[in-house]
Amino acid sequence: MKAEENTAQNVETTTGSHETTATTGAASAQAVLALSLMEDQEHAELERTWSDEPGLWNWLRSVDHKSIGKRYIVTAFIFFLLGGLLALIMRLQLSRPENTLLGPDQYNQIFTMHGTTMMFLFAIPVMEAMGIYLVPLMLGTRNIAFPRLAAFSYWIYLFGGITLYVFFFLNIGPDTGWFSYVPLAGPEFSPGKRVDIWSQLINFTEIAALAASIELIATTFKLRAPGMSVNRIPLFVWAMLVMSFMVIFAMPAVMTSSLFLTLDRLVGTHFFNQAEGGDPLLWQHLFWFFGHPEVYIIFIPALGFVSSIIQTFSRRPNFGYLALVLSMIATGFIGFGLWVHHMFATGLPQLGESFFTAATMMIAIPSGVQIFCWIATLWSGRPQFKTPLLFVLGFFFIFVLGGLSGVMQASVPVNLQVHDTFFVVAHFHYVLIGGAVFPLFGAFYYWFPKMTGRMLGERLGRWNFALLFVGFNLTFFPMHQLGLQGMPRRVYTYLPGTGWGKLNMLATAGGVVMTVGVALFILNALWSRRRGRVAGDNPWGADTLEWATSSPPPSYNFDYLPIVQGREALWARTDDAPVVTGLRTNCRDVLLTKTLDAEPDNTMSLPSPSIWPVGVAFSAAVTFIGSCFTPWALVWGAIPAFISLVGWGWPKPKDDKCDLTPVDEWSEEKRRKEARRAQ
Amino acid sequence: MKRRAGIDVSGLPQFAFGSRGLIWWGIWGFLAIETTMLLICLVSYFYLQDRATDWPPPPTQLPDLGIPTATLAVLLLSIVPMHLLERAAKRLDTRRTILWTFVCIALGIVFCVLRGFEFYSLNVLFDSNAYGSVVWTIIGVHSFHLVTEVLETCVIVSFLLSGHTEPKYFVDSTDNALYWYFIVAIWIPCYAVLYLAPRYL
Amino acid sequence: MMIAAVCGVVSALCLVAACKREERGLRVDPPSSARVNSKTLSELRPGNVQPISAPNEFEQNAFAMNEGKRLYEWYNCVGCHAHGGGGIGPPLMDAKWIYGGAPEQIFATIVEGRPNGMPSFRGKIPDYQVWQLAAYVRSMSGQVSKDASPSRDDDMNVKKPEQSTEQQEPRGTGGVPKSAERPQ
Amino acid sequence: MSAPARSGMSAHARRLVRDALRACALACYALTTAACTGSQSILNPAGPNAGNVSRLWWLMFYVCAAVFLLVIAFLAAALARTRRRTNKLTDAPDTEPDAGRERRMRGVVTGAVVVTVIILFVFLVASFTTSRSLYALSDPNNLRIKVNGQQWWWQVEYENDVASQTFKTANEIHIPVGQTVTLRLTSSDVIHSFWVPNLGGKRDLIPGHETTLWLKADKAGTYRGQCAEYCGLQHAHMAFVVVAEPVEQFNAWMEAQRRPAAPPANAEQQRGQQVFLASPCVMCHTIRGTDAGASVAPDLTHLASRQTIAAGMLPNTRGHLGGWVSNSQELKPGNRMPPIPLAPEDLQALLSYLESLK
Repeated sequence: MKAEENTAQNVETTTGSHETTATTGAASAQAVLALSLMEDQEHAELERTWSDEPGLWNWLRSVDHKSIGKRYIVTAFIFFLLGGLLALIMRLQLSRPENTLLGPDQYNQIFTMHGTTMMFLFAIPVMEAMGIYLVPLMLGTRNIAFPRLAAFSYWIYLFGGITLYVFFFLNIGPDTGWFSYVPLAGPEFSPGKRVDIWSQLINFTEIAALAASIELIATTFKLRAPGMSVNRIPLFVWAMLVMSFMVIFAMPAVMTSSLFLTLDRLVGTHFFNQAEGGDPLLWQHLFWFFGHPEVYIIFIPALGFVSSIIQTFSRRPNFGYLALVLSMIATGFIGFGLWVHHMFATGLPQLGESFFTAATMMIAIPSGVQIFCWIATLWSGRPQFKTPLLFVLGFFFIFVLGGLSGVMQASVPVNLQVHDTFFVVAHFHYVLIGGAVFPLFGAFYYWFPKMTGRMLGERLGRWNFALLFVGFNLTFFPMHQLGLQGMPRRVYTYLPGTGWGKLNMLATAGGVVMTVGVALFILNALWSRRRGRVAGDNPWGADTLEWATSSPPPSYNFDYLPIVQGREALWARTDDAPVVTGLRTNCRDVLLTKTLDAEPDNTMSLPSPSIWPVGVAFSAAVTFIGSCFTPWALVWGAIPAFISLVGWGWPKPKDDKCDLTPVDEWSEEKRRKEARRAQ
Repeated sequence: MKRRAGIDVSGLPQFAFGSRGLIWWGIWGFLAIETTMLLICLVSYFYLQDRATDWPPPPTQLPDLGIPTATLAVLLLSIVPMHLLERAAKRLDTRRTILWTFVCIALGIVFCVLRGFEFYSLNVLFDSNAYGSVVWTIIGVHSFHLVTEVLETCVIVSFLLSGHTEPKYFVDSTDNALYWYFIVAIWIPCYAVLYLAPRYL
Repeated sequence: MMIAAVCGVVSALCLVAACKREERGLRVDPPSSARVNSKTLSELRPGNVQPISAPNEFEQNAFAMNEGKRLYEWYNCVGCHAHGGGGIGPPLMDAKWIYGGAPEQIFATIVEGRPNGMPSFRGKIPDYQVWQLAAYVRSMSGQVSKDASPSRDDDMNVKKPEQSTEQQEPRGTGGVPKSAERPQ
Repeated sequence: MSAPARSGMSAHARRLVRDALRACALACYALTTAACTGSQSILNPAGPNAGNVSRLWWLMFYVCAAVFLLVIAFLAAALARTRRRTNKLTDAPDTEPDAGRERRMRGVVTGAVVVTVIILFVFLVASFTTSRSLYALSDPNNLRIKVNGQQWWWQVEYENDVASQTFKTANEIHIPVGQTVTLRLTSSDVIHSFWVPNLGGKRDLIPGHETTLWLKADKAGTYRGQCAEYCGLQHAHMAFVVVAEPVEQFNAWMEAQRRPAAPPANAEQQRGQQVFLASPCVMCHTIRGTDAGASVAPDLTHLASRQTIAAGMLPNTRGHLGGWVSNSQELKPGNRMPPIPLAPEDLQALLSYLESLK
C-alpha cells in the first residue's frame, strides 16, 4: 500500500512541475525548434515501432486499431450487402400475392438470415467498428486499450459470420426468426442443426461485441489526451461509451438465453419445456431484455455520428452539450426498462402492462431533447449542405416519423392491434434505417477522407442520398398501411383476396430503388478510393482530434500526443499548440491519464502484434461449431484455446529492448530519492 | 501548425496498480459481464420457481448442505492468502508473491475437487426437470469460471517463475486477485439461492 | 492450387451431405394414382433372414426423423410401445428385434402387421411416412447418426434414453444416485 | 466554394424539404382514406374493442402527424435561415455563440420538451382508458369458446357445462351479434397469436399458459383473422373466419353442429364413407357418428357447412377439396396432411361424401 502511495505522490510532483512549465510559457522558440529538428528521425523510429510489416502473416498479426477498425467496417458492410440482397429477394417474393419465387422453407430461412445478419453481423459490429477506428484518434492516443483483444474481437466476429453463411448455403440456415421463440426453436419443432448454428452465432457476435465494449470503455477512461477532462469528451465518444455500457449489461442476457436454448436442444435440459416446469415465456423475457437495449445499442452510436456531423457542418459547437450527454445516458438507462412492450400480446398482468407503457413513452423524452438540441444547433449555425449533412437531414425526417409511430405502439391497445404486422416492420425500419443507417452513411462520407486520404465524390453522394431516401420511403411507408389493413409479419405469401398486392408491389419497387442507391455508394467508394480528391488533414474544418493528424493517420496516430485546451479541441487550439513529449519512440508507449480530469498519470507499453488472437478465435470457432455435433468438441477446442491464450499473454523475451524497467529501478529507495529530487 | 513541447512525460512511472492501470478496467468490464450473466441465471431460477407449485418439484429432494458448505468455506478461506499475495505483489516482493500464489493454487485445487462432488449434492440431474436444469447451469457457469481462474493463476505465477519479475507482472497478479475475489464473492448469493432459498423461502 | 482443389472437393461433399441432412421434404411426390403401400414386400421373411441392404435415406435426415417421431405419437404407436420402452407391444429401444431391425423389415412390420397384436397399416399410412417412422424407430436404439436423431420433446420427461442402447438404468428420473452410492 | 454554387445548394435543400413535405401530406391523405376499408383492417371496426382502439389510434395519429409536421417545419426553417443571413459561409467556426440567442434557444428547447411530456401524458391517459375498456367485457356468463392453435390450423371448441353439448369444429368461429364471447386460448405445439383485426387486438396462444380474449361484434358479417405470431412453415396460411350472425341464426347453427354427421344418403356417398375409413384420412380426422375418431386434425363432422378449407386458405368447393385431398402439399407445402393418392372414382365418391357433411 505504501509503495503505491509513494508512486502516486511522485507522479503528482512530476506532472505538477511540467504543467507549470507549460503554463508559464517555458515552451520557448528553442523548444519548438528542437521539436522540428527531432521530427524526421523520430517519425522514422515511430513508424518502425508501430507499423505492421508486410505479408499475410503480419496482416493476420496486426493489432493496429485502424487496420482492425477498417477490416471490421468492410466486413460489416459486406454483411450489410448480403442482408440487403436477402431483403430484396423477400421483397420480390412478396411483390405479388401467391408468388412462387420462394417456398416457405426458403423464405423462412431468408427472413431469419436477414434479421440475424442485420442485427448481429451488421448493425452492432459496424457501430463498434466505427468506435474502434475513431475513438483512439478522437481521444488523442496511439492505439486502443487491449489491442490484442481488439484483434480477437474482429477474428471471432469474422469466423462467426462466415460460419453462419456457410451453413446457410448448406441449407442449414436458421429458420425460426432472429428472435428464435421457443418452442418453435426448441428441440421438438426445429429438428436438425439450424437453430444450433443460430445460437452459436449469437455466441460469436456477443463475444466480439463484449470485447470491443471493454476496449472502448478502458480507452475512454484511461487513454485520453492530457486536458480532455470529462466535460471535454466529444459527444461521439460519449455515445460510444454509453453504447459500450449497454452492451456489457444487455449482451449477457442473450448469452444466457442462448446458452439455455443450446442446452435444451443438445443435452435435453428443460428450461423452456412447460411440461417439466420450464416456460417458453422465460425465453421471451431474456431475449427482449437484451433485444430492446439492442435497438439503442445500434441507435446511440448513430447519435454520436449525428452530433459530430451537425457540429462540423453547422460551424458551431452543438447546442446543449450537457443535455445531449445526459439524454444519451438517460436513453441508455430507460432502454433497459422497456423489454416487455414486445410481449404485450402474451397477456401479462394489467399493472405490468401499464408500467411498460409509461416507460416506453418516457424514452421519447430524451430522444426529443436530442432532436430539439440539434435543430437549435442548425438554427443558430451556418449549415453547409455537404453529403454527410444531407444524410443527417434524412435521418431527421425518417427517425422522427419512426419515433412517433413507436410512441403509438407504446400504448397497449394500439400495440395489440399492430403488433407483429407490417406496421411494426415499417416502424422499426424507420427507426433503425433512419436512426442508424442514414447517420452511418453520413459518417462514411464524413470520415472516409480520414480513413483513406481521399474525399468521396459529392455529386454521386447526393444521388446516393436521394435514391436511398426516396427508395426507403417508397419501400417502408406503404408498410404502415399494410399493417393497418391486417397484413401480419413473417408470411411468405398472402392471398389475392386480401387486397395487399398493390402496396406490396410499391414497396418492392422502392426496394429496387434503394438497391440502386446502395450500389451508387459502392461505386463512389471504389472510385474515390483511388481517384477521389486528396483530402488533407482536416477537409471539413472539424474540431475533434482525429483531424489533427494526417489522412490517413500514420501507424502511431500522433507523433506527439496533443494537449487539449477546450471542448472543441481543434477549434480551441492556439497557434503554437502544446504537445506531449517524452514518450519512448522505440516502444509502443501510450500515456495513461486520470479518469476524470485527464492529467498525465503513468505510461505503459502496449503489446506488439501477435498471431495468438487469431489462434484463440479459431479454437473458439472450432469449439462452438463442433459442440453442435458432439460434446467432445469442448475438449478438442479447449486445449488449443488454452495454449493460444497462454501464448497471447506470455511475456516478451527478456532481451527485448523495449521491455519493462526491472524491479530494482522501482525499489522503494530509488523512488524516495526521486521524490526528494522532485521537491 | 506550430507546436511546442507542453508536457514531458518521460519521468512518469511505467506501471501502476489498481484503477490507475489499464488492465484493472478491463477486469472490471469482464466482472460486470459475468456478474450480469450469473444474476440473470439467478433471476431465471426465481422465475421458474414462481411458475412451479412445489419447489423443488417432487420427487426431487432438497440439495444436501455438507459438501457445498465445505466448498464455500474453502472458497472464503482462500481470500486470506490471496490478500497476502496482493500485498506482496504491491511491494514487488517476488518471493512472497510466488509463495502465496502457490497456497492459493493449492486451495483452488481443493475447491475444484470439492466442486466435482458438489454436483452430487444437488440430488437432481440437469435433464430431470427445469429445476435441475437451472441449478446445474448456475453451478456449471460458476465452476467454469472457477477452473479458468485457477488455470489463470497458474499461468501468471509461471511468468514470475520464468524470471519475468518486472513490475508489470506484479500488476497482473493484483488484477488476478481482483478476479479471484469476484469468483468467491459471486458464489455467496449463488450458494444462498441454491442451497438456502429452497429450504427457508 | 492443391489446397484450393481439396477444399473445393471437401466443401462440395459437405454440401451434398448437408443438403440431405437438413432438407425439409415438403413436396412429397405422390406415387401417381397408385394406392398407398401397393408395393409388396412379401419376399421378406421375419427372423434371421439377411436384410436386403437398401439404406433408408431418411436416416440421414433430421427433419424426416422428427416427422417420424411426431407420427409415432399421432398414429398412437405410443399406445402399445410407449416411448420405446414397450408395454403391450415389445420395446423398440433395445437392439433386439423379433422381426428384424433393418429398415425394410421395420417397414414391412408396419405395413403388413405382425402376429400377436401388431395391426397392419396397409393403406392407412403413406409409404414415405412409414419410412419416416422406420427411421425414427431405429434412432431410438441409436442405430442412426446421433447428430440427426430427434432430441427431447416439449412434454413430460419420459425417462427414456432414446439414443443409446447401452444405457439400461433410466436416467433423469428426478432421482439421483441413491444415498449409499453417493460419494460423501 | 463560389457563391452561386452555395445558394444552389441551399435551394436544393429547400426543394428537397418542400418535396418531402408534399410527399408526406400526400401519404397522410392516402393513409387516412385508404386504410379504412378491407375485411381485415383495424380501422374498419365491427365491435366495441376495435372501435375504441381505432378511436385511440386516430387521436394518436392526428397528434403525431401534427408533431411531425411541426418538427420538420422547424428543421426546414432552420435550414432556410441560412440564406437570409448576411454573414458569408466560411470555414471559421462560430466557437462563441451569441449568449442571448443561446439563452432564448434554451427556453424554446425546454418549452418543446415540456410540450412533449404533456403530449405523452395525454397519450398515456388515453391509452389506460382504452385498456380498461378492453377488460370491461370480461364476464363469467359469456359464451365460452376454447381455441386451440396447432400447426397450422385452429381447433374451435364450444364449451358447455353439459358435456354432451360441447362440440368441436375448425377454422371457423360463429358468434352471436351483440353478445360478448370469452375465448380461452391454448396451444398444443408452438406459440400462435389469435387476431381478428375488425373485432379487436391479438392475444398469443402459448403452450402451458391459458390466455383469454373477449370479443364482441356489433355488426353481422364475416371477419377474417390470421395467426400473427410466426409459427413455422405455414404461418402465412393459418387463417380463420369469424362469422357474426343474429342470435337465432347462431343458435340454429350451434344446434346443427352438435348433431353427429348425417349418414350417407346414397350409394356413392356410402362408398365415399368406406373410402374415408379405409384411407389415411381416418388416422387423423374425426367424423362424429362414424368410426373415425382421431383428434390430431380438424373435425370433419360438418365440413360442408364451413366456408373455407385448409385454414382459411381455399374456398370450400368440390374442386378445391379434391385438389386438397389428392395433394395438399402442392397447395400448402409443409402442412401435416399427406398426399392421398386415390383412384379417380374413389376420389369422386369421397368428395361426394365430404360434401354431404353439412
